[in-house]
Amino acid sequence: MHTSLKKVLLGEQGLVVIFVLAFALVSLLVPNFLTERNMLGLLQSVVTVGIVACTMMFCLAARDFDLSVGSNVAFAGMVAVMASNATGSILLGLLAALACGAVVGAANGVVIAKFRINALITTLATMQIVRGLALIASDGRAVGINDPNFYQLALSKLLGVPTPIWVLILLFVAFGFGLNRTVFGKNTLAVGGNPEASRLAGVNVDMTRIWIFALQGLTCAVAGILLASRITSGQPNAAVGLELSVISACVLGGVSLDGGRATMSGVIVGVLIMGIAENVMNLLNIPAFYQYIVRGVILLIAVLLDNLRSSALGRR
Amino acid sequence: MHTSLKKVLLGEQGLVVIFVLAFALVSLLVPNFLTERNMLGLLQSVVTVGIVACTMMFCLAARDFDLSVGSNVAFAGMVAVMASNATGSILLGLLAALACGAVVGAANGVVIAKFRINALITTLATMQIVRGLALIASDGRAVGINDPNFYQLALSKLLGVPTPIWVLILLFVAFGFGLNRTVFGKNTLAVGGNPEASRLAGVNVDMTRIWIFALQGLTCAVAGILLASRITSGQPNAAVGLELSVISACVLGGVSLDGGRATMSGVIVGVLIMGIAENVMNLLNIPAFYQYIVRGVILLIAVLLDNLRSSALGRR
Amino acid sequence: ADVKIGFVVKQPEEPWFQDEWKFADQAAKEKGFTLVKIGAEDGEKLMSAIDNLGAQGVQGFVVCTPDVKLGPGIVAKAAANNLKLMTVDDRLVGADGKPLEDVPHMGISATKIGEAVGQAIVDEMKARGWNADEVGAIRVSYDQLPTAVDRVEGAISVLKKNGFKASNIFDAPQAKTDTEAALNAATVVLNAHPNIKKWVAFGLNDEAALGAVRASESVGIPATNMIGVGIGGADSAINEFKKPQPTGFVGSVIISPKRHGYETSLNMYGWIADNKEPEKLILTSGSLAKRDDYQKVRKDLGLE
Amino acid sequence: MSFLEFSEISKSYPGVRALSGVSFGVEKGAVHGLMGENGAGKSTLIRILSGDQNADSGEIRIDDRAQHYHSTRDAFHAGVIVIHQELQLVPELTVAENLRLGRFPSNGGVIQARRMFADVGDKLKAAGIDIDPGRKIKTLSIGERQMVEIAKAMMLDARVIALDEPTSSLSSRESEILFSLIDRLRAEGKVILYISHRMDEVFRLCDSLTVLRDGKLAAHHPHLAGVTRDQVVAEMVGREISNVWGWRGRPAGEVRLKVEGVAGDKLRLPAGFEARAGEILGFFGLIGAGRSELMRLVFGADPRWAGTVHVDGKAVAASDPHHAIRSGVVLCSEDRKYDGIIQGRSIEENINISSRRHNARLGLLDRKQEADTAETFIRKLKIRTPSRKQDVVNLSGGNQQKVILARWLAEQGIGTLIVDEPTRGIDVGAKSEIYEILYQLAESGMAIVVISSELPEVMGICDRIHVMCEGRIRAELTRDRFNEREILAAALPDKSVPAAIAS
Ligand SMILES: Nc1ncnc2c1ncn2[C@@H]1O[C@H](COP(=O)(O)OP(=O)(O)OP(=O)(O)O)[C@@H](O)[C@H]1O
Ligand SMILES: Nc1ncnc2c1ncn2[C@@H]1O[C@H](COP(=O)(O)OP(=O)(O)OP(=O)(O)O)[C@@H](O)[C@H]1O
Ligand SMILES: O[C@@H]1[C@@H](O)[C@@H](O)CO[C@H]1O
Ligand SMILES: [Mg+2]
Ligand SMILES: [Mg+2]
Repeated sequence: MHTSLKKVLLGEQGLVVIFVLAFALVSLLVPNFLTERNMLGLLQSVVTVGIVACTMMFCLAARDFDLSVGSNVAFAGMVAVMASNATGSILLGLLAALACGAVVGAANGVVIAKFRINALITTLATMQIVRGLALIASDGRAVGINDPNFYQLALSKLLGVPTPIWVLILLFVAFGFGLNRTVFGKNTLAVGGNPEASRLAGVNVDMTRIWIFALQGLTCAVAGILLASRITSGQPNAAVGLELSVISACVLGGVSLDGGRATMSGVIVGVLIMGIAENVMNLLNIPAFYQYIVRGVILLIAVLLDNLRSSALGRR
Repeated sequence: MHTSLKKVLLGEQGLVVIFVLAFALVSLLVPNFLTERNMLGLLQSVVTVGIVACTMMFCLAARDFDLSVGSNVAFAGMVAVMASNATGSILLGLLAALACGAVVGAANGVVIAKFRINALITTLATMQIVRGLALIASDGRAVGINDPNFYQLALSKLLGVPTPIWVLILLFVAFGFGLNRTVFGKNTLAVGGNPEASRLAGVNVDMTRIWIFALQGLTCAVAGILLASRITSGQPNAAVGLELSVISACVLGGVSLDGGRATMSGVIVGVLIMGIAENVMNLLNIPAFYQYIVRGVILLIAVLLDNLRSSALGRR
Repeated sequence: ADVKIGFVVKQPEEPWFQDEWKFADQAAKEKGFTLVKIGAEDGEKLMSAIDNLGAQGVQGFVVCTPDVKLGPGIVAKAAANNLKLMTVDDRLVGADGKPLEDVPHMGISATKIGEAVGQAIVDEMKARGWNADEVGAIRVSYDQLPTAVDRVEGAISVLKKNGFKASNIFDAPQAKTDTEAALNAATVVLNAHPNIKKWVAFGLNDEAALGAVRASESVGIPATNMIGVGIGGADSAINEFKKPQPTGFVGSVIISPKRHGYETSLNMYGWIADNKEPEKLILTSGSLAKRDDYQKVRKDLGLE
Repeated sequence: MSFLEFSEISKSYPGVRALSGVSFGVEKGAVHGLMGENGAGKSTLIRILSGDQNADSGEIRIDDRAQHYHSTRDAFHAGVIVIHQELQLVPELTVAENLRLGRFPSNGGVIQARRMFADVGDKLKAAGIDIDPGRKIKTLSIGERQMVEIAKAMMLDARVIALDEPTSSLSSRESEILFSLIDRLRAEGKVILYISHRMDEVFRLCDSLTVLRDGKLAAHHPHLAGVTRDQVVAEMVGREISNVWGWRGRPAGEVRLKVEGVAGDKLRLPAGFEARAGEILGFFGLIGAGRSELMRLVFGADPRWAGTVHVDGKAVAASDPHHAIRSGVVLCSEDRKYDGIIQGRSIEENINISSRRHNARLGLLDRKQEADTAETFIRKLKIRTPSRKQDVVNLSGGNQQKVILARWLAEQGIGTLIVDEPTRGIDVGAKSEIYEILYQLAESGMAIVVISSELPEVMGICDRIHVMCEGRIRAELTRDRFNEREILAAALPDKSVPAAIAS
């Protein structure tokens, strides 16, 4: 009994187990937390971070970095709204947004992989450029949506669960599968784990990286579209600072910044921890300034627990 | 002649040479740029970023990361003002601020080095916690300075040059010397180059990292004090987002995020490029939204040029 | 049943909103309802905040939205959660840009505040006997924020009406909304025009005007040649008035967080508890506070 | 025209002419040796063959077709497999995934995992390599990793196989497995290029031999019949080396290093030993015998659970290597890439990193002294480099090894020097210089502990040998009782000595 408990706690899925325990505790202690309404609200609040984290996981696993995601989400949202308004067709608007997102992502990838410019600088640059484009396109003001059907993307429900949450779940499954079961996923881990060895083994390192960034752009676009629908407008100032939340969620979920290590379950836990923290702080009505401190402390405790766990395991 | 030009361009100091050429160009083309007033203004505008970059360079060179610098600058500024007001002694205020800054930095260092928590997460956590403390201490309000002599820190001049610029120059020299000529500097580079090898070579890796973070905290305090003096109050919301500017300046200056590579001259150039870009954009009256784009493009061009240079050199 | 009211603001760190919350708390204590305070910096956080309020069993909420275009979304979200909705400070607009008149609102138009700033500057110029032609104006701008644009444009319209030449108005775009950024941006403008000796400055808030005043000091422009007027009137401005020597920061247009915080939550309470629907539109006004009268102005606004 | 032809291959790096006009050919079904001093250009030639680097000029022909590679993929498609000198594995992936990297069996992009593991497992078994294909590389020892590298060559259908110092981290038992595999490949008619600094292996395996010197072809032997070892040594280093070992006797003095009952994570049984002033103590064993683990515990590189270590009578703290170094014991580790060289820093910095604490004053570097130290060792150990400022990663493998050794040889005021596989990848000429330095240090009163998997080396230079097996010290022999059979018998886990090794 004792040893098997230990085994569960210290195993690969230990972070998940810790999370489940913490979740149970919070459910017991915080009033209004474990209600269907609050759970759905909670999940909706992590849709943007969660969707973008799927591909950020790949990005970090390949030892790369993407700071432009926030701008790209805002930009894609703007494009979706403006193109829908201009063409009168929501479908065209969505396609335009997806295309723009992917192009921005691929551009990042090409510059990083082919011109060998540092990913931090490149994506910092596109972060600025894309935000500038979003601001210029809209003259700095939010753009309203003409066709109210657009709102249905976020409002519609399936089996009582809003569409964005289904999209999130779908992407979690798809990218989880992609990471572990596909050539692309393994190549990603290999490129991050040892770029030199991957190159010598004939992995097309450049193309792998370009694809990762292109996918990153695509998920940003998906997130941007859902966000625009949710906030019923395209906002050039949306999602500022998103990059830090997403990267933190990934790192919290055990993705290594040194590349080569990532699990989807970890990232999901990371995303949920951050979402739950915000949710619970508001449920408990913690004053704004103290929220900063609580947020910081939770981050620390979460990684500390995970570290204790894995050093008890002697992994380090 | 031709080959010696090539040598200069491609040498260790190539980035500096490129910078000098670009500077000359800007001086010729942009009216009002090369005036004494504008130069002093320009330098003053990079004081905060420049000071913090000195130690961020060490941090990155040791393969670490500090996101808490912005909060720490604000916090130290608050402490300086509040402690000066409370004790009636500016000197005590400054000492309190320096102590607080160093303690925050050292705390980062201890958590990262001893508990082996990822630097990104740790400093993201302290970034929140320290900002929270600054907000709580002041109830979110700007705190005025009682003793007008405090303003003199930023306003006083020596040989026509304001004190903050002298402080900046002093720190540039000191940390440049520290990096290349001291055991501490070399240990920093070694730890970044290969932490395990450095440990086996008898470098006290943990202490080196702790010291780096403590110094980082100290320079944040210096920057915070000068900033408070410059804006004649302690502001809990000051220096938000500083971390990204500082890290970009360093990376632009050739500091490697993979550790082990850094030069002070590079960092100085990085800091100046960013300052000049802002300065020139405002001199040329470029509209705010386009500034985003220009900023991004300049970043890209700067690293691209440097990459071309060093790949022409066959270094890569 | 117990009354529970939400109060959501866009920038919880700003003193202005801290004050709104403080006065809302005062109302809560008087009437014995529970106040739930949430900060929501962008549209996504705001939507989550409303869900969160719903989950907590709140009956209605007051909001200062991060963006007025979020209007239809907020209305829909509030309805979905069965919450009564009032807005404060900034008024919601629909997709067509027209105000959503069904949502009760208390606020002040950004353009009006800007005009008050412009008027204050013009008055001070007259008092000092300045000739508009030899004066430069620094427009400390943060065009990313629509409210900020409206405010500075309001000020500029008054300046122009009083004989200011458009060519004497210079843009100083700040990269962030803090004093340091305004200071750096304004410094460039001052240094680019060393021949202009007298300056006026304005921006989105007190910090912006203060940055410009600090810039003038750092390049050696005496306080007598500088006129900066801010918006807000919280501690940053008061600190400035408390300085032993007058600075170029001449005044600040104070808007009253007391009315905005206290009255809105009181109205919401009335709506929930007594089913007394609040007025659709209440506009408050800004009052100029200067070095010699700021205490009085604040007292008049119920702030001391 | 031979099956594999190099013609007029030249390659330069800034400041270094790595290859100039090298031409030779290799026949099908032959194992061709490639020898030369450290930095002679062997690995460079192999890198060009693998498509990893482009030659400045010259041409490679396979089966009379000129090869133009743009990437390692092209070379692979031309049937070339290269096992590089430095391990090229991805630590977080499994053995099977590493062996299939770049060519996963897949169905529309989805990896056929079961098929892959079964397939790799079968092939490993057939090759006599006993490693579970599902283990992650990071859980394997260096020796096991090297075997995985070698298995790459067996997995794929290649026409040309090049192995760059494949045995440098193998002990005799694994080497034998490798040799039998190579014999099999030869029989299948492959072309095999074999780089090694071990003369025995080359003469045991190769049919023909090329010697490089300073990037130029120094000798080409189409047949090895009649070629002597001394002759090859002379072709390599340009002089005769009469006796590589050059052992000379010395009196042993006081006990300087005393280790009692140490145990840790990876070495659970307590172990102890002593080393005396003036003594060279050897540790021999098979891969995984626990020698490195024992020394890492002594040095505090891994946490010690139990036991004590005394240097010159003073106890050494268990927590961190810098305590050990200050007490007077240093360890030169075995894995130069992982915990040896400091990437991105110069030779000079790599050499001085530890010893600089003696020269620095108030934390300031003594730059002249550091330059002197670097220059001295570059000269003494014949480190091939254009300058002491050269980034250490630009050195050839053997020269990197010399740099790390220099780091520890530069130490002063040290009582005990522990060197783990000190001559791994080092050429014969430099080897004898290194041995000479070790003798001199011993004569100056130091205690020296040498871990080596090369039996001739331990027997050649040590005064006393401990043999380890499965984490235990199994035997101790003094020089007068050195006996190959006895040492091997003690090193092998089961008592029976396989014929291949006992021969
Ligand atoms: N990337 C590089 N940059 C600069 N010089 C290099 C680079 N790679 C190799 N060299 C130099 O080329 C020469 C040949 O190196 P190579 O690795 O081929 O030697 P080697 O014969 O394999 O030696 P060893 O036996 O030590 O492995 C060396 O002098 C080395 O320093
Ligand atoms: N990361 C690891 N986790 C668990 N066990 C390991 C790890 N690395 C090595 N070992 C074990 O430690 C032992 C020694 O491994 P290694 O092959 O490094 O030794 P060696 O240096 O070749 O030989 P010796 O230990 O005799 O020096 C082996 O039993 C190996 O399985
Ligand atoms: O953002 C502003 C705030 O700063 C305060 O001035 C009130 O109005 C809001 O619109
Ligand atoms: Mg080699
Ligand atoms: Mg070993």
